[in-house]
Amino acid sequence: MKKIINTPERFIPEMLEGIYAAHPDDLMCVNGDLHCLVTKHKQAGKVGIATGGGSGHLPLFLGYVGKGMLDGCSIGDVFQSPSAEQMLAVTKEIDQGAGVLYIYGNYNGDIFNFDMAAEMADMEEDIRVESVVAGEDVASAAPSAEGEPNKRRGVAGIFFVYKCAGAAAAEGRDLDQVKAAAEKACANVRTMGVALSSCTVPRVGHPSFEIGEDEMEIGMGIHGEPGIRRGKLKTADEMTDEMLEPILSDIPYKAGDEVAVLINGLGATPLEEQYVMFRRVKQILDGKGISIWHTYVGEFATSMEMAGASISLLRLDDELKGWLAAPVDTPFFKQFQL
Amino acid sequence: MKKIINTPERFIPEMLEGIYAAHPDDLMCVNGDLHCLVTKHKQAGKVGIATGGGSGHLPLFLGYVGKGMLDGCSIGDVFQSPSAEQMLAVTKEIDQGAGVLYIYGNYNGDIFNFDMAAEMADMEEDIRVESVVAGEDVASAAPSAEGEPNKRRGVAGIFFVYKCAGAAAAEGRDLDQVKAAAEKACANVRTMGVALSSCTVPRVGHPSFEIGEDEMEIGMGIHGEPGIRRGKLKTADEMTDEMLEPILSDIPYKAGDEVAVLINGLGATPLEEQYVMFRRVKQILDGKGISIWHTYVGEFATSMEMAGASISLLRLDDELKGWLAAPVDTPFFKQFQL
Amino acid sequence: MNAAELKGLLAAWAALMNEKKEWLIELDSVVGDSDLGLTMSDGFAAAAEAVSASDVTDVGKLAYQAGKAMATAVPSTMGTLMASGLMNAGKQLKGQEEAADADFFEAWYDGVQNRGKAQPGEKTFLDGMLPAVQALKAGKTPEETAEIAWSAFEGTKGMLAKHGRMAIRGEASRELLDPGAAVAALLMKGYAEYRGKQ
Amino acid sequence: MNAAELKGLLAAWAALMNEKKEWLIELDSVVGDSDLGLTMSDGFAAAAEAVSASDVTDVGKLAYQAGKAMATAVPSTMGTLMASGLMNAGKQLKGQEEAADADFFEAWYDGVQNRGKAQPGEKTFLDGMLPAVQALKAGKTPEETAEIAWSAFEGTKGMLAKHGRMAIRGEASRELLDPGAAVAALLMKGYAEYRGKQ
Ligand SMILES: Nc1ncnc2c1ncn2[C@@H]1O[C@H](COP(=O)(O)OP(=O)(O)O)[C@@H](O)[C@H]1O
Ligand SMILES: Nc1ncnc2c1ncn2[C@@H]1O[C@H](COP(=O)(O)OP(=O)(O)O)[C@@H](O)[C@H]1O
Ligand SMILES: [Mg+2]
Ligand SMILES: [Mg+2]
Ligand SMILES: [Mg+2]
Ligand SMILES: [Mg+2]
Repeated sequence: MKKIINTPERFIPEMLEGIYAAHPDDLMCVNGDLHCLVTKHKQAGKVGIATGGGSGHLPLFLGYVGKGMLDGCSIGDVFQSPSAEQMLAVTKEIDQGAGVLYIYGNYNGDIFNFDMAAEMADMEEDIRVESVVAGEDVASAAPSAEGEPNKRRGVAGIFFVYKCAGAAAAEGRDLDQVKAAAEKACANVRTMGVALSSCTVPRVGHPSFEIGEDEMEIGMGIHGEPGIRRGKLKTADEMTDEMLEPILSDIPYKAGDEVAVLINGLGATPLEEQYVMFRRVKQILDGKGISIWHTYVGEFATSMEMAGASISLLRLDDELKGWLAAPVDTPFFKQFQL
Repeated sequence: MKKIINTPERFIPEMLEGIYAAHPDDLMCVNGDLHCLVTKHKQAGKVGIATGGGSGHLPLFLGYVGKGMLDGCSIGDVFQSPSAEQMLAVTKEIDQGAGVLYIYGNYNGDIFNFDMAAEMADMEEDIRVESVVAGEDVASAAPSAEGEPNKRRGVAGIFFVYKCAGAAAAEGRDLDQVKAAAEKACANVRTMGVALSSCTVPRVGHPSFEIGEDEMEIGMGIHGEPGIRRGKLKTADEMTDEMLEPILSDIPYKAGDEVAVLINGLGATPLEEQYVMFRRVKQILDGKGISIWHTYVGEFATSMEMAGASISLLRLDDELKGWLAAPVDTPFFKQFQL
Repeated sequence: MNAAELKGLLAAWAALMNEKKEWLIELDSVVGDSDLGLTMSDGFAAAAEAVSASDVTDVGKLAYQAGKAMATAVPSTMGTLMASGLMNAGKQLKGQEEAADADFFEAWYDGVQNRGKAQPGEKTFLDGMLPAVQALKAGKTPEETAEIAWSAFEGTKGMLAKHGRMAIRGEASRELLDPGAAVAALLMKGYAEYRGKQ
Repeated sequence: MNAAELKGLLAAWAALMNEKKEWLIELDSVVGDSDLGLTMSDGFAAAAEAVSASDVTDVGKLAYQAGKAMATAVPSTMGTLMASGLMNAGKQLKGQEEAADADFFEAWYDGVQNRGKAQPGEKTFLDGMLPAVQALKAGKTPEETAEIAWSAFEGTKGMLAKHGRMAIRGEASRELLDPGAAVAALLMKGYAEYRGKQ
């Protein structure tokens, strides 16, 4: 295990110390607990937005806390949920009287803890909390039937959910409207990934899974959850074709539609390769008459040092475009008004 | 070799196609040559700033072309200089009558080609060109004696040189002043890196160097140039101590000095680990009474999928702070006014 | 069950989870992330510790405190579910100084079911716990109940997993034992041993 | 040397560099990036090709054109240096239809020296080229000059590298032959063979 760490046990606390030390004007922790991170830029009367989840995915989750996006984040150990109490501490700190929206990924541990935190916020603190659970990895399950719970994992596409809800909240919308913005983004985003190598959880000390020198796994999750197909490493174009097809067939697309594209590096895959992949995405979308309104390329949701990438598409309308266009300023992600 | 590419030969052209397709409002190429990249946001009368160098270091070099930083970049094959003719094409395109400053790293091939391009610009196009060569890797050579050429490699610290010169040019300063800004940044920046794994040049197909599963190399360059010491992998704190010491002893520092810190990931090293490293930098600087005015953490100059990181320190005064604080908006790097 | 007995029980569970740590790790490692042994021994230790010095006599309040301590200590799937069970028992029994064992475990079950939204037969903790709760309700002894829970745990082999990491395996999950149901079996084993020693 | 001869020479060099490609790669691979065989064969091919159909009779103009083509084709260290040599020869000989061979190579040398700012003795191309230029100036035959250049190339073993990738090796560079000086030796070999065949 080749990592720049001191000990596996100190990895996350020391990372967090580094983050607070690097961004003292923007971030602070709650009650001295490094795992409860909030923005220093409060906006009076605004709906608070909190997220949370395991570590090992930077800039996800805490990286989106800042102006125009989220207000707070609770932080677990590597790939482990933070506790409900930590979520509650963040909730109390960011509530401005307008209620708090939780946005997080569709994982058992996170759901149970956020639900418990929401109950505590309601019962113990009289803070109204609503929740939106992002799950857009088309490789992880079939689309859920009407009324059935969504079984899909949340991966990089949650960035779009944060972005839209964050913009709606910054505009001064109320909790129901901000929740609706997040749900609208969820309804229109789909993701698929490919992994070329494993990551290693520091406390475990060996790779999370084995994968051959000439293999790739299409559809793998960001903790190494099995995907759709393991096979020989293909060309960038073939991989991209295989990833984009299920995304495009999961919600109805027609010529003339507009999308935002997010190419996300999982950790060890260089930006150069991500742009090679985007080139193919553009070719395919051009061929279908789908136009790209904005493109994001880079690391948005990683798996530490895993090699691989994911593609997310957000189908747009004018309202979503307006939210995407709004400026953001966090220590990890910045965007000027588009 | 596990890469998301089609063929090694098409790697750079396809990457460039992807980049132009992803950022059509910001970037364009000159005369149909993808290797000659310029900003679409011209500022009349401004001194033009051009850079260039081999590919494989994204966001270096082309990623800093945009508002508040550079105007153009010529792009070579992986780790190879672009040609003087390509540099000249960029120079002609970005010149606004106020002359052009070249800023690039201290490598043989780049120097010879930029010098040739500068001669051509002068002789053939009557464009005044000045050059600043960044070389701040303290591991690569001893400091040069008065009047002797600088033998040090240019690595991630060139980011600060671009930033300061870019801000000075955006303020409307003339060519001599912009050059002076770049030189001032060069005089005050120092870098040291550590490599944990090699990268693979696609056309070569095997790792550029061998390094044991439990080894690291302190001081290694961004093309795998040998460093100061190869040894057993140490803890993050020990590594950081070993990297920061030569940086701090290379130019005089005293208590009360202010610096900007840049922690740069070489490609495969997660942000989490970079923050663990920053934590130690902060401890050491605190101990010496040196205060950190601003911190950058992330990938600024990579070696494709190399694992490792570098630390750069820029010693500040009010003028440098003013330039650092200015806003930047490029497709790869954004900063609001600090 | 009074407050003193609940404290004793929690201490007994903490000891048992610690003793069975490696076995739970082993069970969880087949499909999970191998943390169950650690989370259960840490979680019950935290719960027992949190109330050990308490002089609260309200069984409900005590159960709630223990549950909250567990939630804070081990926010994993099973950690949060067990905490939810304890906290719900707390809510249901609040105001009582003496509660029926069957009511306590039923409230625990409900708390887990409510938090996790799983149904019996979906290869979870619930499948080890439900037959035990039903046995207690029907007047079976702690000893008999523990045996029923253990058989129920063994009966998870054959079921199709619908929740958590094991669900990713699909049909292949049938041949595996469910680690969460093993925790239910241990809970009942600890309970029977504690009552037996009294 | 007239324009036709320069074209012939460039074609001869292109053929020779292509023939010695693997040898140059091998030499460069010891410390460098193994590209020298490719850049020299591609570079001289581009230079020869660029002027092959030209009807310019000005030797200077022709050399300059050839140099520019090489610079565009192979912007590596040696590619740019060889291009600089040809372009400087072009500048110095401009206006002449017939130039002395010694002047041509001296201007080449100066162009490289001016671009690379190295000094003789620093284990570069210059160390293979300088003795050859001096030999021609002193009236030696092409044949003799080629032998002198070859010995000079072999003499780079023992020198301490101060430029390029090899310099990183420090003292360890002494035991190696300089690949750039090998190109100088090949230039003179190709020149002697060309003159010999005339
Ligand atoms: N929705 C649910 N309801 C009840 N039990 C569940 C549910 N989901 C998972 N479990 C139980 O949790 C166990 C795994 O717990 P744990 O190891 O803590 O999970 P993880 O490490 O994945 O967070 C499973 O064996 C199963 O019995
Ligand atoms: N400043 C210089 N002047 C003359 N020749 C040089 C200089 N620097 C390097 N060289 C020559 O260049 C050769 C290496 O060329 P090349 O393989 O093209 O370098 P790279 O691949 O590193 O760009 C060296 O063997 C040396 O002879
Ligand atoms: Mg587990
Ligand atoms: Mg777990
Ligand atoms: Mg070479
Ligand atoms: Mg080279």
